[in-house]
Amino acid sequence: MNLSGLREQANNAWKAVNEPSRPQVLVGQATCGEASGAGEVNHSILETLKRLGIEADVHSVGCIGACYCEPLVDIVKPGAPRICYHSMTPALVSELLEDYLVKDNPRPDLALGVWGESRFGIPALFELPMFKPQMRIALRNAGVIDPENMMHYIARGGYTGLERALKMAPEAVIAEIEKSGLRGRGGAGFSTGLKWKLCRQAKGSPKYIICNADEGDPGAFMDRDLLESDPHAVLEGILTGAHAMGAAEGIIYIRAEYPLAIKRLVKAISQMRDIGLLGKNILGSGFDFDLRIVMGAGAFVCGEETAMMNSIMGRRGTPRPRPPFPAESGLWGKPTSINNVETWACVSAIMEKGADWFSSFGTEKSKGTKTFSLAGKINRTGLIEVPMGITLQEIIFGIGGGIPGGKSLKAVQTGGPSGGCIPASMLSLPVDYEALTKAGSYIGSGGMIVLDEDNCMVETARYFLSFTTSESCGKCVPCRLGTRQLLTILTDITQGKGKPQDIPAILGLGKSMRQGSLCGLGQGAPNPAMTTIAYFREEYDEHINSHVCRAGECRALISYTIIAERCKGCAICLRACPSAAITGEKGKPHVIDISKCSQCGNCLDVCPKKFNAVVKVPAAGPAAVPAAKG
Amino acid sequence: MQQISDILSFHRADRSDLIPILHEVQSRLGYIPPEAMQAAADHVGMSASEVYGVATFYSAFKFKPVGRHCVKACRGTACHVKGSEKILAEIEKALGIKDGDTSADGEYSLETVACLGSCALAPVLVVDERVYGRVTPARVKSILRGER
Amino acid sequence: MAGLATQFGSGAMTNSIGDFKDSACLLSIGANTTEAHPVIGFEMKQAVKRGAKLIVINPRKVGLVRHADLWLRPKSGTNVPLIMAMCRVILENGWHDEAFMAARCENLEAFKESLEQYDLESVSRITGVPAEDIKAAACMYAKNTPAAISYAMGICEFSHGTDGVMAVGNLAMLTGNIGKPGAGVNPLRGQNNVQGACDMGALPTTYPGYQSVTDPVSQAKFALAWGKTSGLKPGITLSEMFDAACDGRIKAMYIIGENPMLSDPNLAHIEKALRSLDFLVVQDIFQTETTALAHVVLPGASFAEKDGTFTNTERRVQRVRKAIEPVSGSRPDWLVTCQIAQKMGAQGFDYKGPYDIMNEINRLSPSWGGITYERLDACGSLQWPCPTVEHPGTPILHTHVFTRGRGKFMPLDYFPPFEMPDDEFPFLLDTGRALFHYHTGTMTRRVGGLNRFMNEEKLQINPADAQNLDIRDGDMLSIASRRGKVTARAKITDVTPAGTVYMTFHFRETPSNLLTSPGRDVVTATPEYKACAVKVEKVKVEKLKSGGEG
Amino acid sequence: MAQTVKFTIDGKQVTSTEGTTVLEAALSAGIFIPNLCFHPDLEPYGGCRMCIVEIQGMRGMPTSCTIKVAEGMIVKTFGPEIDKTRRDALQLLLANHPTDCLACVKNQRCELQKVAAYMGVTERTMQRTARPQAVDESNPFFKLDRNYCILCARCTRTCNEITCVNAIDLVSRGDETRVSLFQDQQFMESICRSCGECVARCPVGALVSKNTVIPSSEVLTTCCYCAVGCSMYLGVRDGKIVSVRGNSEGKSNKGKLCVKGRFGIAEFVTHPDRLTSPLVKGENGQVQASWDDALQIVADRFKTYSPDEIAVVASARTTNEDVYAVQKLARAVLGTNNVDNCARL
Repeated sequence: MNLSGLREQANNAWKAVNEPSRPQVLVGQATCGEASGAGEVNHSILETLKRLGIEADVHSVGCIGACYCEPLVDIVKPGAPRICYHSMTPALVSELLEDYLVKDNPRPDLALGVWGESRFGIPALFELPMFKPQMRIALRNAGVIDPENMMHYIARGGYTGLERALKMAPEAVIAEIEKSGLRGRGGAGFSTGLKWKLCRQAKGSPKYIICNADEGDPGAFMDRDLLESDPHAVLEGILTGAHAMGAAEGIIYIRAEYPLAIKRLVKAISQMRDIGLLGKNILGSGFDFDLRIVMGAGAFVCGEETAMMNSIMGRRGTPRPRPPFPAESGLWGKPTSINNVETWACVSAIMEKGADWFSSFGTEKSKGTKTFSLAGKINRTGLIEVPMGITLQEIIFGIGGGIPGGKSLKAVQTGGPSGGCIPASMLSLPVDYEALTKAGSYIGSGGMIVLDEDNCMVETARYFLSFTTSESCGKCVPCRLGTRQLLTILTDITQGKGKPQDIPAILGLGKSMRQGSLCGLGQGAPNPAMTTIAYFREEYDEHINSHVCRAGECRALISYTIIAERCKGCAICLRACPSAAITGEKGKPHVIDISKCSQCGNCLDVCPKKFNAVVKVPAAGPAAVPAAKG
Repeated sequence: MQQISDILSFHRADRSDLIPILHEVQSRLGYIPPEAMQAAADHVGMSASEVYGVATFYSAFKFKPVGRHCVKACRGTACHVKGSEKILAEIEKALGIKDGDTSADGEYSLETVACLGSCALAPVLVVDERVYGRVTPARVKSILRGER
Repeated sequence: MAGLATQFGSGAMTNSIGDFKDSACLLSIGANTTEAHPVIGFEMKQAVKRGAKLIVINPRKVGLVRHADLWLRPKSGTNVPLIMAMCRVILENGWHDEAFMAARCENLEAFKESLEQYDLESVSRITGVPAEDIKAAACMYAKNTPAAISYAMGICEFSHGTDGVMAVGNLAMLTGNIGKPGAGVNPLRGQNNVQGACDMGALPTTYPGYQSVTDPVSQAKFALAWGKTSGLKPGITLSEMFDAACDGRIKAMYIIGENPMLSDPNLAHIEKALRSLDFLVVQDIFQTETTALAHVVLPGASFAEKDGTFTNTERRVQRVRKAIEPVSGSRPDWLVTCQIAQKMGAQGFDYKGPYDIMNEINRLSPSWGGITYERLDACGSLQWPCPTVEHPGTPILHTHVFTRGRGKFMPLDYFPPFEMPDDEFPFLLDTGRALFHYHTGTMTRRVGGLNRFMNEEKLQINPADAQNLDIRDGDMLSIASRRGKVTARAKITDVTPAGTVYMTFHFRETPSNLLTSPGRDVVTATPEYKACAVKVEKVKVEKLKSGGEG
Repeated sequence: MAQTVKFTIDGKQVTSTEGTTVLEAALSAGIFIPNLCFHPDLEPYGGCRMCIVEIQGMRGMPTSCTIKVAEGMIVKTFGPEIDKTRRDALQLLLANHPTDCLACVKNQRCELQKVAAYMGVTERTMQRTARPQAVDESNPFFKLDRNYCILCARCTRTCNEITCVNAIDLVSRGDETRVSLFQDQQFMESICRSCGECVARCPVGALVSKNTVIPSSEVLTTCCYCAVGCSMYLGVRDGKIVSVRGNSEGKSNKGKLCVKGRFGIAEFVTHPDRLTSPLVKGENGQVQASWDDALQIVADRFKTYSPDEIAVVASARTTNEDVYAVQKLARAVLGTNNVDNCARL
C-alpha cells in the first residue's frame, strides 16, 4: 500500500474546508477549550444552524494556543477567508452565526483575526503580537486541522517525511536528524540523532522505542495540546524513529490525567492500522512495527526514563542508576530509546522539510523551535512555539502581553520542579538550553509560569519542595529525606520560624542533593530553593529576620484588619468568613478577631471595591503599613 | 469478583499487564479492593505484596471506595500561583471533607492531583470527567451543583 | 533409589544443588521443594527468575506452582504413564538426543516397544492431564537444555515408585540430560543424612560404599578388616523386620534415632510388631512413642554435641562439629554403639573418636577414600565419589560413562496404587511434610515459635469436597481407613485436588500413619505413603476427642 | 573465564575480573568505601548513595556499587566534594533514625553506626524529620521496627531475589515508603515463611531476632534437619546455643537457611525433655539405670540371639560415623545383615 492514492482524497477533504461550497465552522475543542465551555458552544452552533436552516459543516479542531480567549470558533464562508472568533459563549456564537451567515456581517468586534490577510477590518491572525514572533513546527497543525481526521493531516503534508525516510537507509535517516541539530525536547537536551545512533548500534533484539508523554511538570501542557491537536505528527515521528533504530515495538507512555489525548491517540493509531501504517511490511518497505499505549498512574518520577521503563514493565516506578543506559539495556534488558512527544513531532517535520530547513531556526547550539506553555500571572496564557534564542522579554511582554492588573513582573519559573526562578532583571536572557542552565534554571519540557509582585518567592520554593517531597520515589536517601528536610526548613521560614543558619543549610544540602541524588528529580529538587535564594535573598532575609512577607502570601506573616472609617457594615465579609472571626452589627464597622482568623483572605476578596475597607498587614510589628496595595 | 475475572481474562499473564489491570479495576469499581490485588497477583504470577507495593507507588490508585462524584482539584504550579489553595479550602468547606476523603453520604470524593495540564485556564477543577477553568472561590458551589 | 541404581548404576543425585542455576529447564516431579527443602526451593526459584523454564508435575498446588511455566496435575500414582507419554511425544517429534542414546545407552528397542501403550489419549484419560499439556511439557523439557529433573517422595512412595523413578531416568537419557552441568536426575532426599546412612552400609544388601553383601570378595575384605562379618545372604528390610517381629522370627531390635511408631505406615501393625519383641533397645534424644515400648532406652547426644559428618542429598560430605558438651547423662551415638560392642567382647571398637572411624571408612569404602577430616576442614566439603586424597570430588555423576557402563532404558507398565478409593473409602489420602515441622516432630514440636505457625494436624480438603460434605474450615473431622482412624480439623484449600485429602505425619496427637497403606514398592519395599483410601466424616461435638485409635 | 581488568583506585593499581563492580573490587583490594544498601548476595541498588565516587570521564558522582570495572578506569573514592555529599546523606539518615544506640540490639554491630564512625560523624546537624512508625512483633522469632529502618531495601530485595517468596516489599513512595506486607498486614498473617534471610541482611536494628544474645564463640557445623545440608555457625555462650547463622561459604546453601535451621535448633538441643539417663524396663515400667548397667544388660541380651533373630535400625539423622559404627556392630558383632534405615521417608 502506498499513500499517493490517499493524497488526492485528502486534498479534496481539506479543500472542502478551506475553499468550501457551504459554510464551515471549526470549534477549538482541546481540553482547554472544553474547560472554557467549547462543548456548550458547539451545541449552540448545531442548534443555531438547525434553527436558521443553514447547511454547514461543523468540525472540532485542536488548540491554536490562544487559551486565554477560548472558546475559539473559526468560520469559513464560501468565498471568504477563515476567520477566528474568540471568547465565544453559546449566546454569542448564535448571534455571530446569524449575523455572519445570514446577514453577511462578519462581526469584526468578535473576531480575533483572519487566516491570511487582514479583511473586513479584522487583523491578520498571524500578524497579531501573540502570533507574529512564533514559528510553528511541532504545532504546525494544532488548531488548524481536525485531529481526528487523518485526511486533514495527510493533506497538510503528513506522512511525506515517513515515505521519504523509508526510502532511505536507517543510518541516513539518523544522519539527517543529527544534522538538523534536534535535541531532546523533554528537558535534558541530549542530541536526538546521537541517541538514536547509540540505540541503532546497540546489540540486542528486539529493540523498543518509547514516546514519553508523561508530561509531569506542573505548569507544562505542550504535550497534551500537541497530542490532542495533531496526534499523527507525533506518530509519524515515532514510525520514522522505529525505522531508523530498527525497533519492532513502540510504546506511548501517557499520563492517565489526559483522557482526551489518549482518546485521540487511540483513534489515530487505529487509522494508521487501517491503512497499513502499522503492522507488517509498512508501506511495502519490509519494515514491521507496532505500537501500543501504556497509561501512567500518577507518578511524576516516571518521566525519568529508567523509572518509566520500570513502570511499563509493571514495577514500582523507581529509577535505577545509569549506566547501563537504556540504549544498551532498557525494557526487558533490550536496547530502548525514549523520546519526548515534541521531539517526535519535530522529527516528522524534519523528515518532511529537511534538516537544513530546521536548523535554520534557533541558535548555534540550540536549533529549531521550542514550545512553551505560558501560565500564571500573564495576560495571554496559552501555548506558543518560538525559535530558540528568543528573549524572555519578547515572550512575556510581546507574545504574552505582559502582566495583568498593572502589577509588576517578579520572576519567571521555568523547568518545572527541577527548574528555577529567573528574576525580572534577567528578561533579556535568550531562551535556549545553555542560557537557562547558566541562569540556574532549566528549559525543561517548556513550562513557563509567570510570577508577579503578589507571589512570595520563599512560598514558591516551598510549594515546589512540597511537590517534590510527595513525588520523590523514595529510593535514594538525598531525595527522599533531603526534600523533606528542605521542605521543613522552608515551611519554617514561611511561618516566621526561620533562622539565619537556614540559608547556608539549604544551600549546602542543596548542593549535596544535586550531586548525590540518583535521578533528575532529586538532583533538581533543590533548584527552586537555590535559585530563589540566589536572586531573591532579601525576601528570605525579611522572612527570617523581620517576619515579613513582602508579597503578603505567607499566611503566618500577615493579618487582615478592617479600617473602621471605610467600613459600612454591609456584612458581606462577615458571611464570607469561614472561621467566624468577623463580628459587627449591620451598618456599623466590623472587627476581625485575630485569634480566630485563619488568614484566608476571603474578607479582602469580597469587600466591595468602593469601600476597600479590608487591608492586609504584616502580622508582627505595628499594624500600620498595608503590605499590599489596594 | 466476576468483574475482576472478566478484566483478567482480557489480559496476558504477564507482569507488564499489571498496571493496566489495576487501571481497569479502578475504572469499574472506583477503587482497588484487596481481592482484586490478590487476583491480579495470581494472574500475572506475582505475590500480593508485590502488587500492593506497585499499586501504592502510584497516586492514581485508590484503596477505599469512592463517592459517586469525584472532585479533583489541581495543585499544579499555575493553579498554585493563581490561588488554588483557596479553591481547595472552599471545596473542603462546601463538601465538609478533606483532600483524600469521601463524604459520609457517599456522594463526593475529593482529591488533589499534581497537574491537570490546563494551566492556561488556572485554577482548574475537574468534576467527574468535566474540566472547569478559571475557577473562583465564589464559583465552587455552583460547579459542585453541576452548573457552569 | 533402586530405580536409578538399576539404570545408571548409582541411585544418588546425579548433579549438585548449585547446578540448578545453569539449567534452562527445571522439571519438578512429586516434590514440595519449598516446604521440604526450602533452601533448594530458593535456588530453583532464582533460576526461574533468571529465565529458566519450570515445569511442575504434582497433584498438589505446591509452592513452586506460582513460579511455574507449566503445571501438570496428574491423579495420584499416575507418574509412570505421564512420563512415559512425554518420552513418546519426544521420540515421535524427534526432540530426543540420538547421539547420546546411541553412544551411552542400551535397551532402547524394548523401551520403545513399551511406549506403545502410552498414547496421549489414553494417558490423558488415566492421568487427568490434558493431552496438549503433556505435549507442551515434553516440548519444554526437551527443547530447553540442559534440563534438570528433581523429584522427591511424591514419586517414590508408591507401590510402583521404582517404576516412577525409572520413567524419569528414561526421560533424562532420551534427551541426553545426564552427565552435564545443569542437567541430571536429582532425587531430593528426605532426612539430613539419609544419603550418608545408605553410603555407610545401613542397608540389608550393602556394606559401606555400596559393596554388595552377596559378593564374596567384599565379604572377605570386611571379614579381614573387622575380624569377623555377616553372611552372604542379604538381610531384611525395615518393613520386613516389623513383619518378622510380628510372627516371631525377629526377637530383638536395636533402633537408633528413629520413631517408627509415628513415622512408619500402618502403625497398628508397627505397634504389634514392637510389642511382640522379646527385647527392644531404643536410642534417642527424647522420649518418643517408640522409646515408650523399649526394654532399654539409651540417651543419645544431639548433632550439636558431637563431631562427625553428614552427607547431604547431593552426595556432599560436610563436617558436624561439637558446639557444646552433651547434655548431662547423654552420650554420642557412636560411643554408645561401641560400648555395647565392647561389652559384648568385640575387638575393633576402641575408637578414640569419630576421626578414627572416618579413617576406617576411608580405608574400606573406595568412593570415600579421599574424604578425610583434614580435607573437610580445609575445603568445607567433598562430594563422593572421591577415591583418593588428591581427588577433587565429583559434582556431576556419569559424565563420560554411566557408573554401570551404559545407561539402561527400562520398559515400564502402568500399575495403579495398591489401594484405590472405593464407595466405602472414597478419598485418597496423601501424606507429606510441612515447612515448620520435621519428621515426627520430636525436635520441632519442642520449639515454641515453630508451634506458633502450626500446632496441630489439619486435614487439607478441596473446597468442592468440603462443600459436598458440608464441611467448614476448622470443623473437626474423623478420617478412617481400613486400618485405623484419627481426628483432625479441616483446612479447606485448593492446594489439594478434589478427591484427595492430605495430612502430614508430624503430630503424635494425630498419627496419620494409623491410616496409611500396607502397600510397598515391589522392589525397594518403600511404603506407599502417598496413597491410601480413606473416608472423611464430620465429628459430632459430643463425640469430639482428639488423637487416634488403632 | 572472566577477563582480568586492570584499573586504578586512588592511585593504586587494582586488578579485578570483568563484571565486578567498582565497590566490590575496592573492598577486595582493601580499600574501604562506605556503603549501606550494598550486599554481596544482592543485585546493585544504588539507593543509599554512600558509595559515591568520582570516575574520570564520567559525569557527577556515580555509585561504585552500580558501576562495573573497566580497563584503565581511574577511580577516586575520597575528596572534599565526595565527603560532603556522603556526609549530608548520612546526616539525613541520622535525622530520621532513633538516637538511642545503647537501647538498640544492633549496637556495635550496626552498619549505620559503622559508616558514621568511619566518616567521623559525632553529632547530628539536621532537623529531625523522624515520625513514629509501626512496629511488627507478630513473628515469634524476629521483629520489624520500622523506626530503625533506613530503606536500603536489602530485606525486600532478599525476599525477592534470594527466597523469591515476596512476602515483603516496599510500599507507597517518597518519605512515606515503608517495608511492608500485603495490605500492611502483620508477618504472621502473611505468606512470610519466616526464613529470616531478611533479618540476616538488615544492616541496622529494623529487622532483628528476638532475644538476641551475642555468642562468645561460634562453631561451624551442618544443619540437622533436611537433606540440603546447610552449612551453619552455631553461636555458643555459657554452654548453650544462642545463635545460628548461615555460612556463606557453604556450597549447598551459600549462607541461606530456612526457619527450622535458623530458629528451630537452640531450643530443642537443651530442652528440659532431653533424655539424661538410660532407662531399663522393670516390673514398674521404665526406671533410670546407670550407663554401665544399661549397657551390660543390652550386651548380655544381644549375645543370646542368633543373627537371624536380631535386627538393627540405624538412623538417617545421626552422623556417618554413628551409622558406620552401628552397621559394623550388626555385621561384625551380631553377625547379621538385618540392618536398615528409614531412607524411604
